[in-house]
Amino acid sequence: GDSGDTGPGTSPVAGRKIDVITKATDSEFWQSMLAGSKKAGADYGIRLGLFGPTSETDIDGQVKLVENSISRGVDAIVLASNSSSALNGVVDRARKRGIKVVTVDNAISTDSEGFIGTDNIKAGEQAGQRMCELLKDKGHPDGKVLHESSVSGQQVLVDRFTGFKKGLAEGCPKAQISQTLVNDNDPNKALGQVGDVLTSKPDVVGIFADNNVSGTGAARAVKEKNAADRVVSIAFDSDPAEVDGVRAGTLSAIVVQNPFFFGYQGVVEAAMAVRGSTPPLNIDPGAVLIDKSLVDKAQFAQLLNPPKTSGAHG
Amino acid sequence: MTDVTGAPPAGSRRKARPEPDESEILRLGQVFNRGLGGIPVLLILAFALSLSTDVFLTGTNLDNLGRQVSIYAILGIGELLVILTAGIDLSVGSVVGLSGIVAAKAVFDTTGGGSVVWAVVLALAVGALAGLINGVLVAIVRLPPFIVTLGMMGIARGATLLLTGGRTVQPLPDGFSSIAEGSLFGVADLTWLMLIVTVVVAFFLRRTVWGRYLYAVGSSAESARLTGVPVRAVQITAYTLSGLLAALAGVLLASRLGNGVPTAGTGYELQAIAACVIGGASLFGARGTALGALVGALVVGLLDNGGTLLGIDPFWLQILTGVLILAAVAAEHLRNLRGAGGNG
Amino acid sequence: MTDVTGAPPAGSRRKARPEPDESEILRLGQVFNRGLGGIPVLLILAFALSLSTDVFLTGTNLDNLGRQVSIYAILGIGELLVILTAGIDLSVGSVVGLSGIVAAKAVFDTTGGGSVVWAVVLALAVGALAGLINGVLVAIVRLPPFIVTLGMMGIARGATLLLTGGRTVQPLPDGFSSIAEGSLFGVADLTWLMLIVTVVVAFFLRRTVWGRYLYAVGSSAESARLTGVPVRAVQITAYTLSGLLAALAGVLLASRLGNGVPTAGTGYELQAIAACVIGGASLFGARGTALGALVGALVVGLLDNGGTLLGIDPFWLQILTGVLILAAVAAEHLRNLRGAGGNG
Amino acid sequence: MSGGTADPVLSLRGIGKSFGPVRALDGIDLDVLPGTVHCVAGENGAGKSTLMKILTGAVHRDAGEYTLQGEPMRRMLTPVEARNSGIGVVYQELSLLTDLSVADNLCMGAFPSRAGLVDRRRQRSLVHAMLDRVGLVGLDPRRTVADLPTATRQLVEIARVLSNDAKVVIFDEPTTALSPEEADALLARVAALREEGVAVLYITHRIEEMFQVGDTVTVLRDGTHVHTGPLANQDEDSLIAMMVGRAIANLYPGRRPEPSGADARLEVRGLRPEGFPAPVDLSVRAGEVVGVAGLLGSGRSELLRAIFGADPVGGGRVLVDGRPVPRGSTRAAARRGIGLLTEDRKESGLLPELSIEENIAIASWRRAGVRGLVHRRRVRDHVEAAADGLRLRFGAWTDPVASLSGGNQQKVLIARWRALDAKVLLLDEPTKGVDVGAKADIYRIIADLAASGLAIVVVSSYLPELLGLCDRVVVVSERRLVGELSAEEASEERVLALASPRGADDRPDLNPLESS
Ligand SMILES: Nc1ncnc2c1ncn2[C@@H]1O[C@H](COP(=O)(O)OP(=O)(O)OP(=O)(O)O)[C@@H](O)[C@H]1O
Ligand SMILES: Nc1ncnc2c1ncn2[C@@H]1O[C@H](COP(=O)(O)OP(=O)(O)OP(=O)(O)O)[C@@H](O)[C@H]1O
Ligand SMILES: [Mg+2]
Ligand SMILES: [Mg+2]
Repeated sequence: GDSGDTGPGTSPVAGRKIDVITKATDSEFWQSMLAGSKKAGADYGIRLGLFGPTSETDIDGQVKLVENSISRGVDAIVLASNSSSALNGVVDRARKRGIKVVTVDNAISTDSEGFIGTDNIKAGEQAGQRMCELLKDKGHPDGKVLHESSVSGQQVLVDRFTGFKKGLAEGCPKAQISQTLVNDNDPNKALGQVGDVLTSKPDVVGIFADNNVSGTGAARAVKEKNAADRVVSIAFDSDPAEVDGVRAGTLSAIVVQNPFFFGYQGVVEAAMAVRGSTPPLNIDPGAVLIDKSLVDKAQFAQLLNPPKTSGAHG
Repeated sequence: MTDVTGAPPAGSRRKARPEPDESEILRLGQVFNRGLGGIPVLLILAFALSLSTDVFLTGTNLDNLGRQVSIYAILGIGELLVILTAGIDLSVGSVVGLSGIVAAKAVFDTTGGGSVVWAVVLALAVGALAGLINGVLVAIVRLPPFIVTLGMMGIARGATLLLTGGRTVQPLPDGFSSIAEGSLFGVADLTWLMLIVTVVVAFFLRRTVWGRYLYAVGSSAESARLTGVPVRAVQITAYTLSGLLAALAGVLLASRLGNGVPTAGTGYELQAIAACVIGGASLFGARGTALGALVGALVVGLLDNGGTLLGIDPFWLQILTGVLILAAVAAEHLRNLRGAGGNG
Repeated sequence: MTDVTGAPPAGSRRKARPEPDESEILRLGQVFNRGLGGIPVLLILAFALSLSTDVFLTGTNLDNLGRQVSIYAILGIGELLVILTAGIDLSVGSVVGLSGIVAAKAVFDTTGGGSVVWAVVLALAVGALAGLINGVLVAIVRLPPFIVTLGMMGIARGATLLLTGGRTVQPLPDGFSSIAEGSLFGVADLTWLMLIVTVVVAFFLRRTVWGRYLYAVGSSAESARLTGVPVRAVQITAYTLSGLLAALAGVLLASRLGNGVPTAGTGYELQAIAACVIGGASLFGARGTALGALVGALVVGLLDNGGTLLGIDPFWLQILTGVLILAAVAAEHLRNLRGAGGNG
Repeated sequence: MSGGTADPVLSLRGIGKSFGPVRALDGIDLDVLPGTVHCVAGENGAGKSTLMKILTGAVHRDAGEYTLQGEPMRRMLTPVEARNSGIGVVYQELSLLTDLSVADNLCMGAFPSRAGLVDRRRQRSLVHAMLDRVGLVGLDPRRTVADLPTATRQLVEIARVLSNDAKVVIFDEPTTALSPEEADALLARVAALREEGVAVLYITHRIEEMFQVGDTVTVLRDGTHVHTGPLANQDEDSLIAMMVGRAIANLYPGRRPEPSGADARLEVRGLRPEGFPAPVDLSVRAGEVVGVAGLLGSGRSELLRAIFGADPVGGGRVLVDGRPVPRGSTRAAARRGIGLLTEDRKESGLLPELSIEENIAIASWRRAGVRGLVHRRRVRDHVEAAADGLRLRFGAWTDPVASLSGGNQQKVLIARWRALDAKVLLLDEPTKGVDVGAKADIYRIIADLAASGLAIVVVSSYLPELLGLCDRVVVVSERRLVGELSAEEASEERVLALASPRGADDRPDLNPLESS
C-alpha cells in the first residue's frame, strides 16, 4: 500500500506516485525487492504503492494490478512481469497514457523505459557450468541430473532450465537430465519427490532446483537422506532455508540474483523517467553463484540477508 | 409466508396480469429466494468505494473493472449451470487454460488472419468436448461429479502443457488480441460479452423448458426422472455448456493477454464456484440464478479492484476480502431469514 | 427377508456373538458401502507398481511414501469429519500454513528447547480456534459452509503472510525438526501419527455416540434435530476437529521442512477433499469412513510416488493421475453397483 | 362391476423383482379391466408399491411379461414411455420437487411450450385448472412446494395425475395424509374416472375405502400373489385374513382403566405457536391418550411441533411433571422425556443413509445402556426389544432404512419413540401407511405405553382411529382449539361439526374437493 513517507522534500521527484508490482508477494525474493523499492522511496520522498498477485503464475492478476495502477493515476510503474509478453498489451495502454514503465527481473517484449534484471538463461548457464565442474570433481561428468521444477509452463523457469542444459552440455556433453519433477510449489511434495529419487535412483548424481521452493525441498531431502556427499545440488534463489542449506552443505551452490537492487534501481530509474531524463535501457547486475566458501563473506551479507520489512510495507 | 394462502384466488391472478415482469421477479424471488442476493451488497460496496476514493467512479476504472470481472463472470455462469443440477465442475480452470492454448496455437500456426474465427470455434469445441466427457461420466457412468471433474482438471491441464511443452504461445496476430481489446459505445467488448452471456443464460434458465429441467434435476434427480425429465440429457447439457463457457472465457483470457499461457486459469474453479454461492446458489442444487452468479463475480471483482485503488497492503487485502465475502453473504442471509421463515 | 416376530430376538443375537468383528465389517460395508472403497484399487496399484519397478517395495521407498502421505492423510481425515455432516472445509490448506508459522515463530522467538511443546500446543490451539469460528458461523449463523470456509481460507492465509511478512521463518531448533524426523521400530513417526489419527478417528466415528451423531446430522439435519441430536454442537465439533487436525498437519509439515514456510499448504484443501471422495465419502454427507480417507490419500500418494519412480514425464503424469483417479473410483463404483442393487 | 367384460387394458404375467437378497415380487399375474377400480391389498412390504413402480417404469422388473393394451412393454420401460402409453400415477412416497414452485411441479415433464419456450399464459391457466380440480383453488401456484404442509403436497401430486388423460391411473396410498372430506372427495373422483372408462389401480390400508370404490381386489403377501376376485364376495374380515394371514380380533384396544390420579404429565400453558390467533392450553394426565382432530392445514402439526419446541413460539410454556421445559430446544425436550413422531417421515423423520438399527436407537442411546460409547450387543438387544411385535419386515438390521417399504419405515419410527422411555409422546399421523395388522399392533402399543403411565397426544386425520383410541379428542380449526369431546361424546359428526371452519369461503384453500 501507499507508504506515507515523504522523505527529503528537496528531492525533485518528491511526492510523485510510483507503483511497484512484483510477481508475487509471498516469498523472500519479492520481499527483498519491495524492501529495495521502499529504501529508494524513502530516499527520494516518492509516494509508493506496493502490489503483487498471490502467485507467480497469476498473469491475469498482474494485468489487473497494472490496470488498477492506471486507474490510480500514477506517474510510473515498476513491474516485475510474470510473463515476457502477456503484459505487453496493458503496458502499452499504460505508456499511451504517459505512465512510465520500468521492468525488472523479467524483460518484456514490448517497449519500456528500461529494464533491470538478470537474464535467466544466462543465470541458468552459470548454474549448468558449475554443476558440470562439481560433477567432474565428483568423478562422473557423465552422470544423471534430476530437474526439480516448481511449476510447469512458467516462462522464467523454462528459461532457467534451457540455460542450465546449455551450460551443462558445454563442459559435460555426456551428462544427461534423468527426469523432470514438478512440485506445484508445494515444498512437501518437492521434498518427497527428491527423496524418492535419492532412494530409488542411485545413479542420480546431480539435482537442479529451479526456484526457492524446489531448492528448499531439495536441501531438506538431501539432509533427510544425508546424501550431501553423494549428489551435487544447485538451486535458484536465496531463501533462508537455501542459504542454510549451503552452510550445511546440503546445497552445493545457489544462484543468487539481487532483488533488493532491482527494487531500488527500478524506482530510481522510474523517477528519472518521470523527470524526463532517459534511464539506461538495460542493466544486468548478473547473478552470483554462492557456495559454502562465499556464503559467509561480508560482501554478500546484504545480498543474502537484505534489510527486512514487515508485510508489503515498511 | 403462510398467509399467502389467505389471498383469494382472483387476487393472485389479478396481481400477475398487469406487470408480468414484476410477477416474474416475484416468482424467482420466491423460488430461489437468495438468487438476487448480492445486489444490495453490491450497491453498498460500490457506494462505499465511490466515497472512499475519487478514482473509483472514473470511466477508465469502471472499464477496467468490466474487463477484469467479465472472464470470471462468464466462468461463474457456466459453473452455475452445473451447480443447479447439484453437481460441481472443478475442471473449468483447466479448460480455460486448454482452450486458450488451442486457440492461440491455431492462430499462431496458421497466421492467416481469417483463421481467427476458426481458431475460436476450435477452442470452443474443445471446451465443449471436455464438458461433454464430464457430463457423460457423471450422467451415464454415474461417477461423483467431484471426482470426474477433478480428473478432468488434471487431464486438461496436462494436455495444455503437452501441447505447448510448457512454453508460452506467442506472438499472436492482432486479429486475435483485438477480440478482447475492442469496445463498443465506449464499453469494452469483454463487458458486452459478459452481459450478453448473463442475459442469454438467464433467459434460458427462466423461460425454456430445458432450463426448468435443470432446476428439477437439482431438486431431486429421482423425482425428476419419475416425472419424465430426461435427467441424463439434462446433466450432460449442463456440463457441456459449462465446458463451452469455460472455453469462451479461456479464449477471451488468451486474447486479453495476447498470449497462450499454459498456466492460465489455474485456480479459477474456486472463484467460479464462489461467485455462484455468493450470488445465492446452493451446492445442493436447484437454487441460484445467472444474475446471481454475475453479481457474485462483481462482488469479488469489486473487492479486488477497491483494495488496490485504496492501496491496501496485499496481505491485509487477502484478510479483508475474506471478511467482506463473509459479511456480504451474512448480511444477505440474515435479510432473507427475516424475510422468509429461514428456508434460505 | 427375516421377520422379527418370526425369528426370535435370541436367534439374531446368537448370530451376532461368534464373530462380532465380521458382523461389524458387515455393518460398515453395508451402511456406507463405498466406505472401504479404495482398498482393492489401492492393492492393485501397489501390485502393479511393485511389478513395474523393483525399488517400489523397498523399505526406504515405503518409508518415504509414509512420510509423504501422512500429512495429506491427516488433513483428509479432518476434512472427512466436516464432509460427513454434509459440510465442506476449504480453509484446511490455509490453516496448515498458519499453524506451521505459529509453531515456527513460537520456537524461533523463544529458542529454549523446552518451548517446543508449548509451540505445538499453541499452533494446535490456533488451528482449533479457526475451526471453531467456522463451526459457529455454519451452525449458529447458518451461513453456507463453502462461503464460511472460503472466507476463513483467505483470512488464515493473510494472517500467515502478515505474521511472517511473507518470509520463511528459520532456522528452527533441532528439537522442533526432530518431531517429523524421528522413527520407531524402523517406521517414521509421521507414519505412526497418521495411523494413530486414523485409528482414533475411526473409533470415534464407529463407536462413540457423538461419532454416530455426525452421520445423523449429515443424513438429515432436520430429522436429527427432531430426535434431540444437538445438531449445532455436532457441527461445531466437526469443524473444530477439522481445524485441529489441519493444525497438526501444519506443525508436522513445518517440522519436516525445518522451516516455517508462509505459503505451505496452498491448495491442500482440494487434495484433502479428493482423498475423502476417493475413499468413498459423499459430499452430500453421512457417507465415508476414516479408513476410506486414509486409503484415498494413499492412492493419490501412490500415483505420485509411482510416477517419480517410473520417471514418467510430468505432463503425462498429470494426465495419467487424472485418468487413474477416475479409473479407480469408476472400478470401485461399478463393483458396488453389481454388489448392492444400485443404491451406491 | 361396470364395463366388466372388456379385455384387460393392462396385464402382467409372472412378474418377479429382487433387491439384492430381498425377493420383493415373485411370479405375479394381474389383469386390469378398463372401467374398473382394481384394489391391491397386502401387508407392509408385501410388494404393492414395487409392483406399481414396475408398471410405471420407475423400477425395472427382473422377470415376467407386461402388456398394456396388447402392446408388450419392454423390460427397461422408462417413466416417460409409461406415461406416453397412458399410465398416470400418484406415488406413495411423494415425488414432488420441493425446491420448485407448485406450478412448475404440476407441469414438469409436460410443460406447455412453444419451440422449447415455456408458454407462461397457458401454464398459468392449466395450473389453475388442475388445482381447482382438487379444491386447492386459492393456493398460490408460485409457492415453493417445500413451504406446503404434507396434505397440500399430496393434493398437488394428485392434481398432477388427474390432469393428463390416462388409460390407467395408479393411486398408491393417496389418502394417508388426507382428512375424511378430502378422502371422500378423492374417492368420488376415482369413481368418476371409472365412469370415464379409465382403469384404476388403488392401493390403500384403509379397508373401508376399498369397499367404497373397489370392484376387484388383488391380495399380495410376501411378494406372492394370494388372491384376485370381485370385492363383492369379500368382507373386511375375510380380506384382512387374506392379507395378514391371520384374523384381527378387534382393531382397537378398547377401554383402558380410567387414567389414575389427576396429576398432569404434560401441561401446555398459554403456548402461542406461530400464527395461532389465541394461546393454547392443554393438559394431559399420565396414562391418558388425547386425540387432536382437525381439517387439513388446521394447525395440528404446527401445534405438536410447537409443544416439542421444534418451531419458534410466540410465548407460553410447556411443563412435564410440573417442570418447565426450556423453550425452543428440541434437545431439552427430548431429555425431559418428550418424543415427537413427525407427520412427514421422509423429510423430518428418517435418517435415510443410516441403518434400520441406528434409526431406531438414535433417540435413545443412553437408554440402550450406552454412555458415550456404543456397545453393539446392548444396542442390538435394545433395538430388538423396541421393534418387537411391530412385524417389521427387513433384510438385516444393518440395511439402510431407505430400503424399507413405506409402512415399515413408519414402524421404524414408532419403534424409535417406543425405545426412548419417554414421559410424553406426541404422535402425528402415527399409522400413516401402516397395514391393518400392524395398525392393530400400534394401537395396542400406544395403549400399553399409556397404561404404563405415559401421556400421549395423537394427531390423526383418520377419525375412526382417534375415536377408537383416545380418552379425549380436542378439535383444532383454523389454528384454534375449538372444542373438546370425551370418548363418550365423541362421534365423527360432532368432531367434523367442530372442525369445519366458520366462514369456510374465506379460507378457500381448505374447501373440500367437491368444490370443483
Ligand atoms: N430400493 C429398495 N432396496 C431394497 N429393498 C427394497 C427396495 N424397495 C423395496 N424393497 C423391499 O421390497 C419389499 C416390497 O416393498 P414395497 O414398497 O413394494 O412394499 P409395499 O407393499 O408397498 O409396503 P407398504 O404397504 O408399506 O407400502 C419390501 O420388503 C422392501 O423392503
Ligand atoms: N391448502 C393449503 N395450501 C397451502 N398452505 C396450507 C394449506 N393448508 C394448510 N396450509 C398451511 O399449513 C399450515 C398448517 O399445516 P399443519 O400441517 O400444521 O396442519 P395440519 O392440521 O397438520 O394439516 P396436515 O397435517 O393435514 O397438513 C399452515 O401454515 C397453513 O397455512
Ligand atoms: Mg408401498
Ligand atoms: Mg399435520
